[in-house]
Amino acid sequence: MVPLSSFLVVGAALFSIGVVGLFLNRKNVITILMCIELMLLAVNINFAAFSHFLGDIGGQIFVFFVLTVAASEVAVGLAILVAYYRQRRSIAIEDINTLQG
Amino acid sequence: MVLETTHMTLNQAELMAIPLLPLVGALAAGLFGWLLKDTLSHLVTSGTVILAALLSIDVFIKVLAGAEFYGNFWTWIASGDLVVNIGMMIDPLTAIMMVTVTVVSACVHIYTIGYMHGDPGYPRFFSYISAFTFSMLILVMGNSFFTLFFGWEAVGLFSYLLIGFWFKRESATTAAMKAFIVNRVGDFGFAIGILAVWYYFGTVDYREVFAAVPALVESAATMHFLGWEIDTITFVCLALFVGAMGKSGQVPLHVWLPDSMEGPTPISALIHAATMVTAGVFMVARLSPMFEYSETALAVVIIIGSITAFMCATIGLVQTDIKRVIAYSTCSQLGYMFVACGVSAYSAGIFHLMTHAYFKALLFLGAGSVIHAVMSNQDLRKMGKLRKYMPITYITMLLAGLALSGIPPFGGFYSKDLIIEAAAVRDMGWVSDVAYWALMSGVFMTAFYTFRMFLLTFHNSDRVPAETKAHLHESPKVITIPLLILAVGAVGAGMWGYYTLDMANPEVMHGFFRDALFVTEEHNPLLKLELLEEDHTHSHFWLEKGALVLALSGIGMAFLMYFKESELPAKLANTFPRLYALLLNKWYWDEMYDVTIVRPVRALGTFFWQKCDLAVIDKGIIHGGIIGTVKNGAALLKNIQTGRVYHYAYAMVIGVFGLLTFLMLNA
Amino acid sequence: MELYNVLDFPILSLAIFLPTLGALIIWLFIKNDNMVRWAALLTSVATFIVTLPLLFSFDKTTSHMQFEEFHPWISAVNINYHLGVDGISMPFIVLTGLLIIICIASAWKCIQTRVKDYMISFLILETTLIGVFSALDVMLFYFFWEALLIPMYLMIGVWGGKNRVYATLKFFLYTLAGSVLMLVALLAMYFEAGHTFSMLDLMNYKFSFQWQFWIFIAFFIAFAVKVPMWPVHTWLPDAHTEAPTAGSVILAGILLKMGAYGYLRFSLPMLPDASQYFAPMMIGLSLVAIVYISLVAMMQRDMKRLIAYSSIAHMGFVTLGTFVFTQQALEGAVINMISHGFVAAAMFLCVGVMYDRLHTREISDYGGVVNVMPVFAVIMLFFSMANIALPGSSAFIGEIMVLIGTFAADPAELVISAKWIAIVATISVVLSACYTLWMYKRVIMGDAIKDSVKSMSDITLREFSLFAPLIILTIWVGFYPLPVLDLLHESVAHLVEQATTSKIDTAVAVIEHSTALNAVTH
Amino acid sequence: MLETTFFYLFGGLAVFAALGVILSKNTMYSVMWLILCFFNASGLFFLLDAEFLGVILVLIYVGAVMVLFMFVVMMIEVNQAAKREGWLQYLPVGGMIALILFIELVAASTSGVFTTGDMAMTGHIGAEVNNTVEIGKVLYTKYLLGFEIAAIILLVALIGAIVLTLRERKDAKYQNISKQVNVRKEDRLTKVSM
Amino acid sequence: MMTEVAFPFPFPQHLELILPEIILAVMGMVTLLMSVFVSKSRQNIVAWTAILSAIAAAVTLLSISGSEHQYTFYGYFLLDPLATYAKLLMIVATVFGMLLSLNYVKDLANVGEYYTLMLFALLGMLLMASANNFVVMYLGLELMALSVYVLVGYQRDVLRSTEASLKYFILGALSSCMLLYGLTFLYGTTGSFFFAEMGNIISGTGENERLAVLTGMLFVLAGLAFKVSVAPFHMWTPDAYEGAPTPITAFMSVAPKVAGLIVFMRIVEEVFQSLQSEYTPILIFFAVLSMAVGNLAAIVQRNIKRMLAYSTIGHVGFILLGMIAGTMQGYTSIMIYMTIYLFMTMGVFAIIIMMRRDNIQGELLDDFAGLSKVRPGYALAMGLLMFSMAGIPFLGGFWAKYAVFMAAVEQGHIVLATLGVLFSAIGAFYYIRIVKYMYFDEERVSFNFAKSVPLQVTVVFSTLVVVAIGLYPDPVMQICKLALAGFV
Repeated sequence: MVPLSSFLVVGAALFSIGVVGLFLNRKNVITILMCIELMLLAVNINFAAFSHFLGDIGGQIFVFFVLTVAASEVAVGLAILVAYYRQRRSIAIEDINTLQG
Repeated sequence: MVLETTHMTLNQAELMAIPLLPLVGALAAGLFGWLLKDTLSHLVTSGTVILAALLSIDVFIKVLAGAEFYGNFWTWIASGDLVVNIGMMIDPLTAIMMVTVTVVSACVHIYTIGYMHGDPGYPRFFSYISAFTFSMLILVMGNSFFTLFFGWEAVGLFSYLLIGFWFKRESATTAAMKAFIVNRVGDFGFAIGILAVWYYFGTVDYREVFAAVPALVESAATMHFLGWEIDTITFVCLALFVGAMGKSGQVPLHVWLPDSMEGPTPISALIHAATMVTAGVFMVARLSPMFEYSETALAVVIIIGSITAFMCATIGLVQTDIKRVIAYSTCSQLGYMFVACGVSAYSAGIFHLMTHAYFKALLFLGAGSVIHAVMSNQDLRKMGKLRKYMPITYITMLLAGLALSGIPPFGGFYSKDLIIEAAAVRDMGWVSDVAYWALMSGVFMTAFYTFRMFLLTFHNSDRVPAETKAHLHESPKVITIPLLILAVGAVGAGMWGYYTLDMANPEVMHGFFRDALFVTEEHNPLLKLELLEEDHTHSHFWLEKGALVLALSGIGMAFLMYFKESELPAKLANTFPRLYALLLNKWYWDEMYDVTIVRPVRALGTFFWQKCDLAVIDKGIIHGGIIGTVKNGAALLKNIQTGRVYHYAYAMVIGVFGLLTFLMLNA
Repeated sequence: MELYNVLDFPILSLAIFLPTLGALIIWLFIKNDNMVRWAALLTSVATFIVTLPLLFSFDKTTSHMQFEEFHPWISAVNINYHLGVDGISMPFIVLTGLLIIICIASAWKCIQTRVKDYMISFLILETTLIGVFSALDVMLFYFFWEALLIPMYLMIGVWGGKNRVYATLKFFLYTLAGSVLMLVALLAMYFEAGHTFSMLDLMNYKFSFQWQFWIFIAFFIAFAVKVPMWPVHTWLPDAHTEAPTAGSVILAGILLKMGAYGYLRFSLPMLPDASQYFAPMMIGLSLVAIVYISLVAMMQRDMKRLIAYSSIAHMGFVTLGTFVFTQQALEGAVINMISHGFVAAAMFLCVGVMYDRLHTREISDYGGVVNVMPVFAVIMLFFSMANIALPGSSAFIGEIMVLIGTFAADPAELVISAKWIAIVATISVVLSACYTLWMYKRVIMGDAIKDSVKSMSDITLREFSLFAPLIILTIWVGFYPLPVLDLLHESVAHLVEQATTSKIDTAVAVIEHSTALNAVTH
Repeated sequence: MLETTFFYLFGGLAVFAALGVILSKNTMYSVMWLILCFFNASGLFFLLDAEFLGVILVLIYVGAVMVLFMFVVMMIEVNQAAKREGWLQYLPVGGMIALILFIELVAASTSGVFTTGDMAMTGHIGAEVNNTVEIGKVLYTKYLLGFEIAAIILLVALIGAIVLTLRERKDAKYQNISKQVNVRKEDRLTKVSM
Repeated sequence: MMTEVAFPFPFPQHLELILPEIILAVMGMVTLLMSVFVSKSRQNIVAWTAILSAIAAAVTLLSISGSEHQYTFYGYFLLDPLATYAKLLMIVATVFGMLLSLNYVKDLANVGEYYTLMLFALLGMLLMASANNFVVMYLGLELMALSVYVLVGYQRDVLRSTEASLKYFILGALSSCMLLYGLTFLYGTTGSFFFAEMGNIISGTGENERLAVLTGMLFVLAGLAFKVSVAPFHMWTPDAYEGAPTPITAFMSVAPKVAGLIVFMRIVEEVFQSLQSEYTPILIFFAVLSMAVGNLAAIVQRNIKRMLAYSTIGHVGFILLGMIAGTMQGYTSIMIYMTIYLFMTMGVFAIIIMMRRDNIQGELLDDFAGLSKVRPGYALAMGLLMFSMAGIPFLGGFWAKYAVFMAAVEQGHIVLATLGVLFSAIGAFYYIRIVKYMYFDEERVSFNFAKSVPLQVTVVFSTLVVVAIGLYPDPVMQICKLALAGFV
């Protein structure tokens, strides 16, 4: 039997990797989005694990909503990215700096 | 309006009219001078002052007959225990001062009509001198320290205005300012004195204060000052005396008086010879019930007085400005008066004050007449042989000079002699010795510089510039008549005072002054003098006639050196060049003040302003410290906001990370 | 709640809001500049007339607040619209009424741009000023106290001199930074004293020493900036220098008094023990103001700056009088404030008169003004002498009373003997003469050499009429201050009693005293 | 035991794939690694008896979301040359922070209640329960409001994506509905008087 | 607390409670359709429909509101006075936002959908206000967030608009992750999504659960802090504010803040009630940092939208003082603050939107130079609003600050309040600097004011309200007190 904490550690690892990704990544926005997806995945794993071990279906429902929202987010996010790319012709993070100060 | 009466009272309305008449005149001339024009202005002011003089004489006569007055007219300040009334106290001391002030003032008013003729500020001048007369009368007639202070400051104000009357002259305005500020230094002490008086006596009324003095002395109250423990009464007296020093031009606060000669000559006569500068002496005499209880204070008065008497006399020896000579003489004579007060011969001091007022005013007015004749030139080196042009001036000046030198039977003789003798017999150790010798040498020098000035003006060689020559003439009647009136005073005041008024009465408190002056039995030098004179076992020639001998030799010396043009003065100056320079430069007092006070104070002001206020507080703390921190913080935050989205994410992550670590460590 | 209001009429409210009403009418209905001027003048005169019954119906026999009004305002936090005056505050209301008239009249010619805005600012300013002096609810007080910044900020900034932006920002931020701490202190007091903002309740509440200590510091900062006291005074010379004439007049005439009034109204009665504890510091700073600032004033080259510094020095007398806790000194302090309202205001008006002609404030640009403006020279002389506190001027009464009260203060309360404090303060008689007369000499005296000076014309009747009331009042208070003193006696006596009655019992006091000291030293 | 093995397989692969996502040079590779990661996560869901979630994770994420990612990556020319520069610059700090964060998260994940409590070891949703049925039962009842909101969120995403990216091309022919609806006969028919 | 529903569940009761939301949802879709069918030149009809729908929602809301807590949708939807009041604020903010948009966006592509998205954003916020559980709260939050991301980037042909949107989106997604990650721990410990229930369980937990609960709390607070622009999660704010279309900047500086703060309040008060000693230091850190960042960084800004963004951060810092107090007075002060802030912000942005010259948005501070000579009325309004923002009395802003400081002082946070007032004094600098530009400086460029009736109405109305509240804040304070009744 795999204990709850094991799942949580996997979640923590994915979340931390997402964070490292944010730090390491200075390439493009898409990679950052993917890091965020990783973190969301960690969240989902945690929810599912808790749901399982608590015996409460609510956690799974929440995962369901998170998935929905995440999908919507990606749709909107990529749309924004495309709109931005049309203006700037680049999605390199270094180039996103018109607004600063 | 509570009226407290003693003996025979005087008419209150009459008393109030005396100061108010000149005030009315002053206001009329001052506010409506443009309307009244010159003639009406001088008529209204002179008229009111003459009226005041007549009333004063009337009051004086009544006082002689034993009348006195004491009363409060209205309450000025009242707060808690502090009650300050405005009122009058008329006694012989006041009366003699009133007469002196109003009579000299009246003469000066008349004289001014001629002297200031055609001056653009004619009504203004009359307004000022009338207002000054008012102030001086308040000063002498008041019944409390506050009225004294009020008059004190008011005469200072009009002195300032009159010195700076010719405001276009840089030197006049500077002198006016100097006079005011140096006086304020004195007032600093005066004010402290008033504070102390109220604190220790709970009242500022003369009578109540005087009544409380013995109790305070008995309680042996002391106060600490920079580690010294001094008698309270000494402290009070010394503080008040600082005020007197300022007003009466005593060393080291004498520097303003010679400079004040920048003012028109009539005011030099009125303010800087006869009246205002004697206020200090008046004050000490008035406060004799306090000074008498402090040996220290009296000693200080003597020392200051004798130093002034000597030092200013020496300076007077070499001055070339006719008015400055007289001015230094005034300082010196004021020193005599202070010494008189210091040796507890208050009556002698007041006596000398009175005689001095007449002959010194006369001397100034005479000098003014001369200056008027030689077209506003005051330099003795550009005068000479003026006798034939202006005989009346010549005669009156001669009389005044003799009076000043102390030649009998002219005014100065009686009073000055009395002072010297009093100083001689009052035994205060080295203090009275120093005073005596200072006064004695002063007598010689007084006679010398007076006649030096006189001879250089009227005799000697003719050094008048050609262009003024044509203008030389005797002054008009409005000028000469006051001279003559004052000449009567200069000649007769001494005898009048000595014989008629019995001002030299050793039993001071039973003589003319009654209880206006207070002398303790053991102090009273006049009493001692009388005892000494009754004692015929010793010769008192030197004591009695020494001063006269010195005066005569001084005059003789002056004749020797200045009657005819001679090389002697120049030789003397060349023989003692340092001494000559010292005297010519007035003992370098101005220079010393410049170095020790004026410059440091200015430097300090600049330092406080530029360094403390601007550099440290504004630039350092406000701009550098607070605004700088804010600006740096703002710049830092602006720099952190790089526009790079990953930096923003870092901030979030690091924020969460930091707080999580904080929580974990805490948990 | 018993309200003591003999008139049975909300006269204070009327005085507060009449100017605002006038401002509204001017804003909405009046277009023509000249009409605006007249309307503003009319409003200010009307307001002044409204304040007069305060003076004449004042009950001098009580220290109780008078002409009280009470309405719940913000019941959610127990803030009430509570007005009332006693002998200490009432004179300032009347003085405000008078000075505003003078300010408005003084701006008749020299303000030609945005006349409407100017007049509206001034009228709003009057509302806030009267409000400050009549508020009996501390939040109401604070409300007016802070609101005042807005018109003043605009006044200096819009109609000021060359460096006006710097000056007005400095003024605004300095005073704001100072007074926000007061807000915290007021809130803290509110909760400590049982949810009340009533001044009278707070005066009666027995704050512990610890409380008093910190609240005093907060109040001190707020009021010290306003007074201003060294070392937070540097905004004032700049503000004065750059402000338009009327701005300087009101700044010197009324605004500075607010700080000192704060000490009288808040620090002394509410925090008597802390006031006693801090008295040496306050006295020390007052002496610094008197001596140091006078020296600084002496070296100024700009007339307004010089008078500004002289104002600080004179306010030193006020704070000195406040913190020696004697009847005479406190009355002297109030008289000094009133007198300074006449004299400093008039001095700034004098500079304004000259500035209107030559458009420079540099002393060196003048010289010999008396030759072309004799009447003006006399007026300026008069006020210069009043500035020196010559007897016969109102300033003399104030200063001598402060000095007398200081000299007589109880030495046990102070670190050094009160006598020496008084003696140091007395140096002012010399220093004030130095800077005032030196300026007078350089500006007024001498020959008119400069062509610019020669072109100056003497003051007009309008300008003269600005000075006339101030001259009369200065002389009147100088010679016959009793009516004013009578107003003060009861209130000041009550204040002295409040300030010298400890709110803590001694045993506790000693312990708290030392703990507070420890808290401070560590 | 089998479960444990699968857990380590799925968990390990998921973490490994996640590392691949952040470390691979090519963005497209990252996308691929992410897909792998999702598959393994799906496996973990199955281990947790959340079959429905496991299925929709693959369906939605792999099937839709990641395809969208790929689409965008391919559409946008990601500059591969410049992307690596200075990537180590933030490694020390970032790595350290992430490491400590990981330790802290593990500490929280393995703390008290999650390791010692009765819920720590045993799952409570038995394998016999049909996960999809269970979800269905509550999704349209208790969680109806959330479900409705989720629907609107999807609508907003739809609108958002369209308004941000839809461009009318000049050369394309569009149907202008409002024009069609508002058309008046004068627009279409012109009477020509002969 | 929650309505326990037996299986099979009956159809939801009391649906009228959610009527405003239903109206908005339906009208959102209606406007979506309208925008297709209405010709481009008359898209204002869509806008007015949207505005009327929002007003209709408000009216409906008022008609169903009551002083008690009412539930529907199986207890997942709560309508209490606080929610009602917050919703009213958000609706008012949205209506203002739409009014400001009328002229501003009329030339953009897809104007109709703009209003649809605003309605949906409003819907999301209303749901947040009514959320008594994390499910609805999260979904409402995301609905709002997604709509706002799109709205920020609505000027898709303008680089900075899309850039702002992109940044906001990336960071918003990150913050959502954090929030969710924290939520997992809370869920794991409590097994519930209901605030009150979670709070009860947490208050019963001991050392064993402490670490998990604290970690969860921190991540949840961080996620929420992002939404209300609390430092150090504030960095998106200036960029997003500057880049967004100005009406959206106005809208998002108020409405989402209200929503975020309501949620923040509910979570802090209900979920973390027993953890006050743990979260207070965190909130103090947030508050002090926000006040510092907001008030300092604003000083060096040249762009007024950016400056106002920092100012928002500063204001949120002040608001957190009320949160830290954690008392009735504290929460009331937050509502008071937000009410007053709403009007100040709308007035200011209305003026900024008008500051147009030759179609260039006048956003730089320099553009305000000499405004008082050209447009004295607007300058006066702007000046009053700026003084209000600075917290100077007789203007509303003073009472806003007063309320939060009072709350802080009541709880003994005197040092914090002192810091607050000092920062507010520093902050006053940049507000009054605008006044300086308008009143003291000479006009540099000629203005071409884009006046329109809705803008003018907004300016006048906002300014009047701010002045009125400044003079007589009692009604607002009383209403806010009522709104909070039964909350603590």
